Amino acid sequence: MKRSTMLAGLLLSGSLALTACSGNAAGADKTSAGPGGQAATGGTVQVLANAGFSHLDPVRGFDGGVNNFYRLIYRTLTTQGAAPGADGTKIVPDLATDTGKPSDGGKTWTFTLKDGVAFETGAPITSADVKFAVSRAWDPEIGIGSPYAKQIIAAPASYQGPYKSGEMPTIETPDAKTVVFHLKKPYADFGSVVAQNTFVPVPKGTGAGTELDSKPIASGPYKVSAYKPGASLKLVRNDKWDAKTDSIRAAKPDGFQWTFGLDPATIDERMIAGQGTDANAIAGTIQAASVARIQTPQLKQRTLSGLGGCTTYMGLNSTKKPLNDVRVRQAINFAVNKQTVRDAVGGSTLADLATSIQPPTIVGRADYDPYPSPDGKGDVEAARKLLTEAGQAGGFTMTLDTRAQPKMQAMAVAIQQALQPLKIAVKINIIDTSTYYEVIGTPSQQHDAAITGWCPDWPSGATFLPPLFDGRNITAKGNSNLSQLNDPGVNKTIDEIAALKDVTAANAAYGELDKQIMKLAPMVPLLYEKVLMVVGSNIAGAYLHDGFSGGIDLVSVGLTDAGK
Amino acid sequence: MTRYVIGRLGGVVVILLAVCLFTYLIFFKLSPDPAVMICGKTCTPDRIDSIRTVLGLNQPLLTQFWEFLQGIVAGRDYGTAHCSAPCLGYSFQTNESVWTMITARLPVSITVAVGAAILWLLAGVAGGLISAVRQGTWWDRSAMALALTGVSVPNYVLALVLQYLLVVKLQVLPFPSAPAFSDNPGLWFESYLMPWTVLAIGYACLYARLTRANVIDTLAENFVRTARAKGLQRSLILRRHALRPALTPITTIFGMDFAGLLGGALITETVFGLNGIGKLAADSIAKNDQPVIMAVTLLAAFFVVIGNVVVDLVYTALDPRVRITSA
Amino acid sequence: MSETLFVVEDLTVTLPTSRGPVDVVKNASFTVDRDDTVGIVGESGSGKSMTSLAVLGLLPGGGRTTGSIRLNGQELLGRSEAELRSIRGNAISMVFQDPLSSLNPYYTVGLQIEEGYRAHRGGTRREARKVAIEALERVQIPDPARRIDHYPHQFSGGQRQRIMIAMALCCSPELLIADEPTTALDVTVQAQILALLAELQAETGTGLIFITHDLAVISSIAQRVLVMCKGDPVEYGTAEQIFSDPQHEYTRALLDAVPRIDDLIPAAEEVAG
Amino acid sequence: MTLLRVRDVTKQFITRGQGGFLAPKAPFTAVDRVSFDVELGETLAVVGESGSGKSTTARIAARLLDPTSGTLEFEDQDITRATGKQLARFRNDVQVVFQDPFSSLNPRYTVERIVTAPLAYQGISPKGGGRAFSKELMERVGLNPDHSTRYPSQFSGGQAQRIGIARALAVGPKLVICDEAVSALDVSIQAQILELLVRLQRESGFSYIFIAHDLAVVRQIAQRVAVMNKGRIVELGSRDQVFDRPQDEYTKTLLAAVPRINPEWDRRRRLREQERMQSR
Amino acid sequence: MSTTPTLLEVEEVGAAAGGPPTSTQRILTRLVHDKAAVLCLAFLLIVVLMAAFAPLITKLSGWGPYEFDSSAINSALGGVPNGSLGGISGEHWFGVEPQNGRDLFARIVYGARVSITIAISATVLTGILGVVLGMLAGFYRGWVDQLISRVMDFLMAFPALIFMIAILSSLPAGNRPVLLVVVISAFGWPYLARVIRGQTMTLANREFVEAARASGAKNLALVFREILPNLRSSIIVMSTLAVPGYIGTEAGLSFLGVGVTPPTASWGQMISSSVSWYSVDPMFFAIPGAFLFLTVLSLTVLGDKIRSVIDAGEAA
Repeated sequence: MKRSTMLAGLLLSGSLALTACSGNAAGADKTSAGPGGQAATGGTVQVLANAGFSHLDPVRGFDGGVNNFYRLIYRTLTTQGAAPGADGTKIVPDLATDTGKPSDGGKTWTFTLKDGVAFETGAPITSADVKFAVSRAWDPEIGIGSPYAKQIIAAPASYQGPYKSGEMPTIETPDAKTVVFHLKKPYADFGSVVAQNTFVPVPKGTGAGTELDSKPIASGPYKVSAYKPGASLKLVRNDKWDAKTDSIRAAKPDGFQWTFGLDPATIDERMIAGQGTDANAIAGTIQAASVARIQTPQLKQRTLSGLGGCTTYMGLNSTKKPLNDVRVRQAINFAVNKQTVRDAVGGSTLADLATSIQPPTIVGRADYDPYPSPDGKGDVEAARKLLTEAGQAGGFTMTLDTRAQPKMQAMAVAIQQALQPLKIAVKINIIDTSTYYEVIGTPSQQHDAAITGWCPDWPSGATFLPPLFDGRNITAKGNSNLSQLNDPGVNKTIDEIAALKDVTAANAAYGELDKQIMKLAPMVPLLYEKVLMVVGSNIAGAYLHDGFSGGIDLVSVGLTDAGK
Repeated sequence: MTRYVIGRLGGVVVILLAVCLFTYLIFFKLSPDPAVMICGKTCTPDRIDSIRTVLGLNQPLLTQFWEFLQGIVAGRDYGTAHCSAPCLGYSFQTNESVWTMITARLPVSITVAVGAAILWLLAGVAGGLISAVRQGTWWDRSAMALALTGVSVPNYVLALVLQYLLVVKLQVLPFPSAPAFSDNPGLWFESYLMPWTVLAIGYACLYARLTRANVIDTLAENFVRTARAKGLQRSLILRRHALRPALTPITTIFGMDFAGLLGGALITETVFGLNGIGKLAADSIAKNDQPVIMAVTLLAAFFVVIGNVVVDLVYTALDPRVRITSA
Repeated sequence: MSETLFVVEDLTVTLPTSRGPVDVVKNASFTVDRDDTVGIVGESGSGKSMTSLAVLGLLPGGGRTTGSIRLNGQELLGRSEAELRSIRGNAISMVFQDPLSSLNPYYTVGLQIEEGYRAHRGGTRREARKVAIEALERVQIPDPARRIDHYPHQFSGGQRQRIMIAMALCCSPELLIADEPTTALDVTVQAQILALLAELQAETGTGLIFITHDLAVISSIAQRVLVMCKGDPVEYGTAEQIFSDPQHEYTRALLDAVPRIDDLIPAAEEVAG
Repeated sequence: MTLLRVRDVTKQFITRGQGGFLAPKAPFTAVDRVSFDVELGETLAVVGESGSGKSTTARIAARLLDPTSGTLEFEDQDITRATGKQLARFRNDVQVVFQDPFSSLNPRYTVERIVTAPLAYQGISPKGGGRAFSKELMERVGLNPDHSTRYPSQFSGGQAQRIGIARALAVGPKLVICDEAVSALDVSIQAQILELLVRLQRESGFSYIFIAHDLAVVRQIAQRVAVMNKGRIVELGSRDQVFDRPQDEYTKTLLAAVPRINPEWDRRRRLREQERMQSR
Repeated sequence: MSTTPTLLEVEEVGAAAGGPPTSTQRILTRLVHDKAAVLCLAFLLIVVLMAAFAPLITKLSGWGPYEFDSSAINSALGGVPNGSLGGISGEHWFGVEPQNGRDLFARIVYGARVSITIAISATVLTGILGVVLGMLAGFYRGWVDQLISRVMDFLMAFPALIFMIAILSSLPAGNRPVLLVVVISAFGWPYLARVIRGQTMTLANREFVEAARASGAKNLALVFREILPNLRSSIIVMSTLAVPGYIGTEAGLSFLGVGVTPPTASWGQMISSSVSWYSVDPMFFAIPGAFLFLTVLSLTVLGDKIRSVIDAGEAA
């Protein structure tokens, strides 16, 4: 469960922000062929980035920025595929021989480790290491990453991780190769859960404190040879990694070199110029300003584009007057000019207009537009009618929370402008990036509306609709139900879908739930943002991976000419 | 003299303590609960409590402050981990030792500051001197007009203009980065050239004006008349009798400016993406990383305050009148 | 009685001001003989200091000088800067009014004496230092070998003026111009400096131009006196003539105004009344 | 009648080196147990060389500085530590004329404002309005009354000193303290100002404390003379006593050092001058 | 002594030694005769008029500062303005802002309002703080001086920029312009106060202050009635030079993203948003950049000229 964009620079918008989503987005539509080609073995791929990695410790790091990168140095029991399109989100065995054997009605899952897998130290990876690694998720100081293990695997209530509470009693390791998980309740898709970062093996007994954040112990094809947080990171080959045990990672280059802290505009300039080692470089999504500059045939060839898999929306706080009136919320839905909102983030190349809650990458999503307007430019008349009905023809003032980040502010201004004809005066309340979610996630502090985004961790409504609209999930802090919608009908449907055994049926049901919720208009879906990247001319094997919010699949990318 | 130095250093400690306390109070008053921030996305009240305990946030503010100070002097313990002196804590964002973060970035800031300082001293003093000697000439007037212009350009505007012209359009310079000198001296120089220039121009113009004014004032001094009456060469009069008195006050200003820069040239480093203290400051502010903000603020204040003392000492050495009275 | 050393004829000094050029000295003429002291006296703004500066070509920016200034019959006006430089501090030296501001606070008095000597006589620093110590000794600075390394502010006002004199005399000039050398000093110190000047002059035979506003001082030191008023040289003659039989009304008024310490004569008021 | 009685007044200054609170303190005694009286209508001169403490004494007498010890009595009232009304009354009775005519006049104010300032500060409204009052005062000190709206910088040194004197007269003082009031002036102007001071005293009957370093000037104006050296009064007596029969060694040295116009020449000139006057 | 000849009175009746102290009138007269100063004054006049009559001007130009014009930009190309030179046309005189098509001319005009108001307010506040505190420190000396000076040391030791950003970014947005003024002034006054303190010390030693004291003036009267008028020149000079400084600071803070909040326009904020566009749409950068630069330059030149006029006046 992740919000779309975390920590973007206060000073300049982070170009990697969009990729900072996790989730297995399926069926991305427009992944362009781009610089596919065949990657040669050798060379160093350069990565130009604005923001540094949050954590190298796998149990801490949990965002699109690190998830993709972790696959270079870490392995998990299972992992996503390495291919464009839907194949990329398919779960395949990695350290384990298969995607897990359920028993006990899906409450117990058994995994067997492959032979010949080892840490960079040369020590073989054992089931004990996996158990140790997973149990670290319970440590309150360390286990701040993926929450799934903790949510799904059974554990004593008092358990606080291996460093404080010793061995975890609920994970069994009958032998060095086998690891058995006992779940709180049956979980059909546990094979996907063990692809989470929490399941990266850590040598038993290591990794206390912040040890792994600076010196990770690699199990993947590369290991960290030099790391200056916020400045640079260098990966070299891990010679203890055996390609024979790994069918996913092509691992063609000899190494990777990250440069962090670059100004997004500078990154774009360098990528477009593509001089020197920048020919071997990849980077994040380009800035809106650079879109116009990559229209030449040469640059188009080096361009990759696809959906990010998230929905950017404006939550409407249904507890505040007059937003507690559904007609007012609907009116706002009609009135918002999504075109100008899209222009604010960089126009049609960088985003599609959103009509429903779930983005197109979600399986079972219904494509519909409950509040249509010509070209998405807003239907002021329809809105005015609804407002008149609601007795708000004279307009009102509402406060819109947004982050102290240019793009988010620009979107807020666009909404402000769009609502002006309805005499709705939007007061833009800018909140510091680092505290934004804290504020809007605290019902007592949030205002009338807030702009934010949501990315699914699963390519289904299960990780999208319930967290956002289940009225029983409203918490005093860390709330994600921004509209504070607590509708009995919606709650009931959520429970009904959760009871469904059939995944396909459930997905379809979520599509219907989407419509049911949007009738209540608790939010205004704004955009489905897209990824647009330029890679260096010597880059080969680059494609956007749907599992990593449209980031370039790092384990597949390489250089055309390794000697350059 | 020793007494004087001790007295001054005492003042330094007092000021730094005040800066420290003020920063501490402000940020704990204004900022969101750091425990919540560390706790992250999947947070429970229990976790917040345990983080608060580890960080000592459950203690009274002044106790926390005292521990912070202790950490700097003697090191301190965070939960199980020990942080040895000088301990400025750990980043809330990256868990890195703040001290390490600072030492890693200081060289960049120092390189930027030193290079710029050399540039502006040379350009400023030379320009001002020539203007003073040729007072009223075409050279003087255009140099001073230029200096006014230079003082008026906001440095980020200049930075962007330069970057646009030299890097994007003409492509005579690479995009600024912070390569190590030992790796590639040529690239090192080219990379830093723009930051140096941008940073130096404002100061250079200021110093040119100052130098000119001071030299002109000094040339009107009675002792310069005496020197002329003694039949000294004009160059000797200029070099010995005019320059030293004219430049001594500039030393003071220079010391302060330079010390101010050692704490990071925030805008220049940010615009050029140089990973120095200034950028660290900007980044940590953006992320509300309190320990880092504290440390950067303290560091910058430290440089300024120490710079102040050093300047006074240097001044004492340069100006015999002060030297004797304080002895 | 003694030979003519220095002649100023029809000296006119013009300074540029915001209101156009102004003649601050108009047609001044006087002569200094060897061993002779000429006093130039006048109130503030009378042009007496400008006269002395004009002699050495030290006028502030843009000042023009016409007339004739001759040292040993050699014309000084119109000389090149380099030629003038070789005369300044060498054949003609100056002592200024405010010794504190006239000495560079950043250098030891030794260096400031030495540099003048070396500019004209060359030689090593060591030699120059010896000369400087001797010069300090001559002006009766106690412990000159140690004091030579002190800075101007470490001396008293009177000592500073002695240092200025030592500096002026280190190249044995033929003519010394002392511009209000005792004005900033206390009366007892003034007496000492005047005595020193007289003593040194007797020793070296240097011609002296003594500029002051104090008629009493002039009376005790000068053989000849030039009285100036607003740039005009109103009266020129021997000291005795100026003081006992002043011709010009201004001189007479000036002499009348001077307060007398010795109440030998009743105040003018009583006489008049 | 004794107007001002100064008894055993001592003033120490604490000089501090650099280094904040750790710096060594060094007390310096500027005035050392000084006592004197000023009678109504007389002129007491205080002479001494620079650093003798004469100006500090003047400032203490004017209550511009507080003495470290000792007492001041004005008209038999102890005003050493007077404040409020008592001090205001004292200020009304005692005025000061300073050395530097320009420095002592606020360059931002017109003459009118300057000379009426003492009244304004004491909350008295000038008789007949500020303009008329200031014109009258200016006339009294020999200034063109039409210039009352001019600024100090538009006057010459002597004129400016007259403004300073006019200001002192504004409140009708009983004692005027002249601190080197003529030292900065050319000799001719000096004579005029001295003349003015004498005339004003004759007209208004106030007393002067006349601080000066120039013994010749003192001889012109003082009835009694106090000679100060290193913070102490070394000799105090009538003018002729001090000048003609000095007792103290220092006084003798001082007197001896004063340059004199050759007396013989001067005598001849005077005779000629007298002849000229008579022949007229 | 009554026989003093008239000759000696020459000085007394002669022409005045100097003119009256430098008056505003005189400063203006001098400036009007200086070509560069006139140019600067003219430019500043335009900017001030722009700021004052912003609503009127934008009514004439047809576009408000917040109005979007989607037709002026190309959504498919990331929102670049249509047409060359950033979309300069009869419709949009200075072109439009990328991504939303807001009229740059209107935003420049309104931005002038913000920049100038903030800079002048900050100057006034700094001026009051700096002058009052500086005078008190310089006049009273002793513990008052110690206290004020230590606070000044403390504030000047602070890395002001870092701290300003930190404070501004942690404070709730609230009334940003007021906040900016307060924060800028809080760190700005010591620099003025230091100068004022020094001059007050010198002035306090001048005899006219003693004369006023001897005339019965109380301390506060001495400070505000005797000393303050004499600080006028310094205050004028420092203020004229402070305004461009504060315009720069405000722009800098807005550039760093902690200045005025959207949709309010300020020049710094405009430059900030143009950063990523400078190679595609240089006009978006060049126009606010030029206005900022020229305004700062004009004020600096003017301040410099005023200083030299006053210096010349004081010297005379």
